[in-house]
Amino acid sequence: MSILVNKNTRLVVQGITGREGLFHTEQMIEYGTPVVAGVTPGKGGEWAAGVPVFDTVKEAVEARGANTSVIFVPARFAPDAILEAADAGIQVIVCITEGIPTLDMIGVKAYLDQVGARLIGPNCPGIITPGEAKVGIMPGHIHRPGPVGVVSRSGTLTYEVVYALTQRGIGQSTAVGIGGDPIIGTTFVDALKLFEEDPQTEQIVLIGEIGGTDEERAADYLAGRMVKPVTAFIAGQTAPPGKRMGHAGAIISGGTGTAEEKIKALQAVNVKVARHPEEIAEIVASQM
Amino acid sequence: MSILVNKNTRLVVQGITGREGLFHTEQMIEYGTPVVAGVTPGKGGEWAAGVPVFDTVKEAVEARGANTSVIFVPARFAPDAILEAADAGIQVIVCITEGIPTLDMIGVKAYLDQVGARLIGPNCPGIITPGEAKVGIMPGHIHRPGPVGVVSRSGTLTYEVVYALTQRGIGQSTAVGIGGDPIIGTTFVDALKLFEEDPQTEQIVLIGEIGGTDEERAADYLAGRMVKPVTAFIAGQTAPPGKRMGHAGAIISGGTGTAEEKIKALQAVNVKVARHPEEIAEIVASQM
Amino acid sequence: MKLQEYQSKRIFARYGVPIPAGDVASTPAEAREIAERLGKRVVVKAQVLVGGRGKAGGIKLADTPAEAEAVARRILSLQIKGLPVRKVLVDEAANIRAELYLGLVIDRARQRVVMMGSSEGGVDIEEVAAARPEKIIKAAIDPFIGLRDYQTRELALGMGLERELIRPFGQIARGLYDAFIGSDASLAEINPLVITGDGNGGHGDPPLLAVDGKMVLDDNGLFRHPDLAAMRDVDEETPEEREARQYGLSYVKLDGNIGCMVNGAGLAMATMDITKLYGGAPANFLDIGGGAQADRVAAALRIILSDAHVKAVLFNIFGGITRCDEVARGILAALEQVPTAVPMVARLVGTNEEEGRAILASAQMITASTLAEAAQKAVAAARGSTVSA
Amino acid sequence: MKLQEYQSKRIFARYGVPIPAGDVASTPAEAREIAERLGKRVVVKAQVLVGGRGKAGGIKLADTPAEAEAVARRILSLQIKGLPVRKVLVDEAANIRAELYLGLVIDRARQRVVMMGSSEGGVDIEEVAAARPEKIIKAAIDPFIGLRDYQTRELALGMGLERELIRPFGQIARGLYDAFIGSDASLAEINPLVITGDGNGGHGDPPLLAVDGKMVLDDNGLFRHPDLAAMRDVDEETPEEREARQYGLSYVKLDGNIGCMVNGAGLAMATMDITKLYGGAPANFLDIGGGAQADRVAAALRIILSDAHVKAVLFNIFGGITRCDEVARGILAALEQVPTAVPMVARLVGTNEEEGRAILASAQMITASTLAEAAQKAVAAARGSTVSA
Repeated sequence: MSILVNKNTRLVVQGITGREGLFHTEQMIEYGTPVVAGVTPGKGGEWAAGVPVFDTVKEAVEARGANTSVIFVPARFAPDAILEAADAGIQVIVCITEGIPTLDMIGVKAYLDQVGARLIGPNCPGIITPGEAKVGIMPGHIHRPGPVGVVSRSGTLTYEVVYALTQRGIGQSTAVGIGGDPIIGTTFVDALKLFEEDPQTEQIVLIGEIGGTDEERAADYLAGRMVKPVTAFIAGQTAPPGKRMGHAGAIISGGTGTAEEKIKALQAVNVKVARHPEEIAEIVASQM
Repeated sequence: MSILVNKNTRLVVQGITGREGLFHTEQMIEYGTPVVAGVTPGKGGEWAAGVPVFDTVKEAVEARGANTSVIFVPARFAPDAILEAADAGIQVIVCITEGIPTLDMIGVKAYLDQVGARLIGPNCPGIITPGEAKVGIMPGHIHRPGPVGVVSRSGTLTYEVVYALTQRGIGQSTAVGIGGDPIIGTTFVDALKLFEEDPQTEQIVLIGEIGGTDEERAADYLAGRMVKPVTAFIAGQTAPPGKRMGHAGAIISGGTGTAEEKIKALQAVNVKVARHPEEIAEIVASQM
Repeated sequence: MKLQEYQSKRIFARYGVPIPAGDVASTPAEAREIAERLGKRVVVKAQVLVGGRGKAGGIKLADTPAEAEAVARRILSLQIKGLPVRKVLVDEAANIRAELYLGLVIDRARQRVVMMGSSEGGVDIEEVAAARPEKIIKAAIDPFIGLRDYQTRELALGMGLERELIRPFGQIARGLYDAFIGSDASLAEINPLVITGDGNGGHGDPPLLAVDGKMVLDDNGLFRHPDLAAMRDVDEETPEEREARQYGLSYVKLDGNIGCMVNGAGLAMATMDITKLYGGAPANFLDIGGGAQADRVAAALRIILSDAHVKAVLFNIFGGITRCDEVARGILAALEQVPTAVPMVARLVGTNEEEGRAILASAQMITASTLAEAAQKAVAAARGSTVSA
Repeated sequence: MKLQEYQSKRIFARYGVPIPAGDVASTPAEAREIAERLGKRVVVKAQVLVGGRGKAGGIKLADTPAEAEAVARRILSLQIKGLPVRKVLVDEAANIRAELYLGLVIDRARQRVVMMGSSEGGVDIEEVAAARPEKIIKAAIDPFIGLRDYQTRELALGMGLERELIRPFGQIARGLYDAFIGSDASLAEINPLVITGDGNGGHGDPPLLAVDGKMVLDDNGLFRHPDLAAMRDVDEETPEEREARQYGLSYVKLDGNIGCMVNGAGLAMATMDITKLYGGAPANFLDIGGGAQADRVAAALRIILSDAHVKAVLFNIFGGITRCDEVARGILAALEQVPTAVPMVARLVGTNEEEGRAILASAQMITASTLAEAAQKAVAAARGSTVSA
C-alpha cells in the first residue's frame, strides 16, 4: 500500500508540451509511472514523450481513463488548469507550478473543497510511491520502497532526507511534497491522516519550515491520536523575521511562524525533532 | 408533527421596523408564533411589536436563541440578509421579498448549499404550521391543523386551496409557499421529501404553475417512491407563451414550461390533477 | 425586458465581441446614408421584438445605397406579427462561410447560468434542441469561479470548430458571458455567430462575427443598470401594458372577452383557466399585487375596460394583505371615472370581505362565493352581454 | 513587495477610503511648498519601509510652512534602522478624537482573507493581539461572496463604534477590501483609522480618516498590476538583493560570515541552520532555484563574495532538476570573474555529481559528502581564515 499514487495511477500531464512538462514526463515514464495522456490546449492529436496529447483534461479522462493529474503550466494559467482537472473528475491533482497568486489559490481551494477533489501543492515537488509511481519532479533513483511516509513543505530538503534514509537502507511508503506556498491543497494534517490509515507506513517523517502554523496544527492533530512514530525537522531556525526565505510561505510575520514555536509544539506531543536533516534518518533507524 | 416550523420555532424578523415587516410581525405574534427578535441595522436596542431589535442576526441568535428567520427587507438588500442569516447559523430562512435579481439568487443559493442552510423563497408567502407557527404573510385564520401538507409556488392561490380544504373540515400539517421566482431555495422535490418523512402528513397538495420544470422533476421524484397520495393543480393553462405572468418564474419559454407538459408528467405518475382550485379539496376529501 | 438586435449587439461589442459595422435608421434616407458610409453591400434588418422577421420580409440585402433606401422604405412600412417596424439596422453584409449558435440562459433546474453552443446556427435553436439534441453542447457555469477557459475550449471542440477558431471563439464566449453578467441578463444569444470568409480572417475581417444578437434583461436587475433600463423600447408593450407597469400592476392582454382582476399571479392564472374551463375566454391576465390601494385597483379596472372586446369583468380577490374593502373602493372609484354597462361579477373572500361586499352593494354587481360560481356567472354574463349588444 | 505609506494611502483613496490631504516631498523646499498649499498645521512623516519611525524621530508636527521645511530637513537626514530617509509625506494634521485599527491579512490556517478591527489603534496591533486578544474583532471573508455588509456591521459593533460611525466605517472597510483584492495584496492596514473632531464630521471632515496606511503586495500577483509593480521602492532592497532578484535568485543578507549557496529554499534554510548548529553563522540565505544555469550560479557567487564579512563559502547542491556539473561550471565562471582567497566547501550530491566534482577538482575546493560534514568544514574554514586575516 501507499498513499495518493500507486501502480493504479493513470496520470495525465497538463502542460506536457512545455519544456519542463516534457522533460519530467520522460523522467516519470522512465521511472515506470503509468502516464496515459497529456494535455496542451491547441495541441490535441499530437504525441509527446510517447503519449497522446489532448486539448482538454475531459478528453484525457474519457479517452484514456486518467485519474490523476500533474500540472506544469505557467502560474497565470495554473488556477484554470487545477479547476479543469477537478471539473473533469480527476481526484488527485498535483500542481508543481510555482508563483500562483495567493488570492487565486484561496478561490481555487474553496472550489475544490466544494467539489471534493484533492490538490497537492502548488509549488511542490510532487508525490512518489517508490517502485510504483513518481508524479512530480523529484529524482526517482534516491528512493526505495519501504515503511516510512515522508511529508514535507520543501523540495530538495526532502530529497536530502530521503537520500539519507535510503543510504541507511530505509525505504519509503510514499513521499509527499505539500508545497511551500501560503495556501496549499493538502496540509500536514491531511497527509498525516492518510499515512495513519496506510498499512504499509510504519513511521512518518514530517519536514516543516518557518511561516504559518501548519506544523502547530499537525501537533494538535497528533496529540494523543497517532500511533505511528513521527520524526520531524523544521528548517529556518536562523531565519530573520519579516523576510521571505525563498518559498512564498516561508516568512515569520507578526512574531508567529518561528521554528522555535513549531519545534516546541511538536516536542510537546512527543514528536522527536531532529537538529539537522541527516539526523532524521538516525532517529528513524533507532525506532525501526 | 409538521415540517420546517412549529412551536419550537424561535423567529427573528429581518427588516422588522419596515412597514411590511412590522405589520406582519404583529400578525405573526397575534397568531401565536414565537417571535423572539427583530433585526434592523442601525436600530439595535429599540423595540418593535414588543420584541427587541438588534443590529445583526448574530446578536439575535446569541441573545435570543433565534433559529428561524423571515426576511422583509427590500430586494437590493435581501441577498445580504439571507447570507447574514446563514452565517449566523439560522437553519430555516424564509425570504418574503420579491424582486431579487436572478443572478444574485444563483450566487446566494450556491453559498447556502455550501454551508447547509435551508432557504424558502424568495418571493413567497412563507410557511405556516397551523396552530403552532405562522412564518410569513398568509392569512392565518383560514388554516386549521390537520393531515394535509400543502406546497405551492403561489400565494393567494394557496390561500384559495387552503380555504377550500378548511371549509370542508380538512386541516393542514404545514403549508409551504416555495415562491414564484426562477431560482428558489426549496423546490417541490425538497418539500415532498419533508412531507413524506413527516408522520402527521397523510396527503399532499402540490400547486404548480407554468414556467421551469420543477413540477416535472417533482413527478420524476414521485415515480414509484411516494406512498402518500398527491393531488396537484397547475395554474396557467390559458397563459400565452413568451409572456411573464406576474411571477418572475411564470413564463413559457422555448416551448417548455407549459401547463400541459406538467399536468401530463404528474398524471403519468398517478398524481390526480384538479381542473380548478376548489376541486383540489374535493379530491383530497375523496381520498381521506 | 427584451432588447432590440442593435441594442444587444452594441452591448456585446462593448465586451469585445466582434459585430458587423453598421448603424440604426428610422427613415429610408438615414438607411441610405449609413449604406453610403459603409460603402459596401449591406443588409437591412427590421428591428422588432418578435421572431420570424426573415420570413415576414424584414431582412433584405442591398448592393447599393439607393437599393438600401428602397429596401428600408419597404421594411419600415411593414407590420410584423402586429408590431410596426419603426427602425431598421443597416449592417455591412458579412462574408458567411458557416453559421454557429452561441447562447447563455438561466437553467432553472441546475440553478446555473448555462452556455450553449451549436454548429447549427442561423436557425431556431429550439428546433435543433428538439430534433438533434446532440448538436447542442452545454456548459454549466459555477457562479463563483465563472466561465473558465477550459469550458469554452470544451464547447469549441464539441461544436467541431477548427483549431484556429478555438481562441477567437473563447474570446467571444467570454465577452458574451461578461455582457450577460454585467447586464443582469436572463438570455443572451448570438445566432448566427458567423465563420467569415475563408475562416482565418484573411480579408482583415475577424474570423468570427456576431451577425445577429438578442438579449433579454432581468427586470429585477435593472436598478443596477440605469443605462440599460433607458433602452426599453415602447414597442415592446401595448399602451395598456405600459400603463399597468407604471401602476405596479402585472397585466398581459389576451384574446378573450372576460376581463379578470385578481390579487396574486397564481390565482390570476387559475382564474383565467377556470373561465376557460366553463366555456369562456379570458381577456387578460391582471394581478393587482399584494396590499393594493384603491387607486391601483381603479387603474386596473380602467385598463381592463379600455379593451373593447371585454363583455364581462370578473373580480376574484382573496383578501390577505390585500383588504377587500380597499379593493371595493377602488372599483367604485374607477366606475365613477369610466361609466360602463359591462356586467361585473365580484367574488371577495378574506380580510374585510363583509365591508367589501357592503361597499359594492351599491354597484349592482353579480356576486359569488366560490371561484367556480364566479367563473360560471362571468361566462354567462359575457354571453348575455354579447347577445344584448 | 512592501509599499510606502504614501503609496498605500493613495491606493486606498482610489477605492474611496478618506485620507488626509497631503503630498510627498524629496526635499525640505518641497515639503514647505506642500505645507503652504495645505495652509494648515501639517505632519511630516519619514517614508521608510520599516516600523518604529515615530520613536526614531521620523514623524513631526509643523505649525507653519517654515517649520515644515525645518522638520523635513531633519527627517530627510535620518537613517532609520539602517535605511536612509529619501522621502517625507506632508499631510494635513488630523483632528484626532480616537484611534482605531483596521486591517486585512491572509489567514493561512483558515485559507481566507480575514478582516481585523480594533478600538485600540495607533499602536502595534501584534502587541494588542498578544495582551488583549478580545480587543481584536475578526471576520473571515468567503472568497466567493466577498466582504458582506453584515460583516462590517458586526466588526463595527464589536469594536464599540458609535451608531453614526457604522455606515462610514462600512464604506472604509469595503474600500480597504476592494483595494486589497484589486491589488493582489497580502496585507493592507489602516493604523490608525482616526475618529476625527467630534466624530460626526462637523468641520466638513469625514468622520473617519485613514491617517496611516500600509500595504504588502503578493509578488506573484504583480503581473496583473504593472502600475503597482512600478511602485517598487529600491530602498526596500539592498543592491545585492536587487541583483539577486534580477537573476531569479532568492537572497536574503544575514549577519554571519559563512556564505551559503544552495538549491531549494528549505534546504537553504536547513544549511544555514546546520552551520549555526556547528558553531558558525550564516552570511546569507541563497536559493539558486531549480535547474539553475551556470550564469545564474556565477551571479549568486558574485553576490555572496561581495559581502566583505564572508570568510567561507558553503555550496550545498542536491541535484535533481539542478545538475551538479552545471553548478560547478557556474562556480568556476564566477571565480574567474571575482578571484578570491575565501575558502570554499562544496558538497554536490545527485544528478551528475561525478561530473560536477571533476569540474571543481581544479578549483582547490574542500569537499564533503554529507551536509553535516560540509557544515563542520565550512565552520572550521571560516575560523581558519579569521585567524589568518
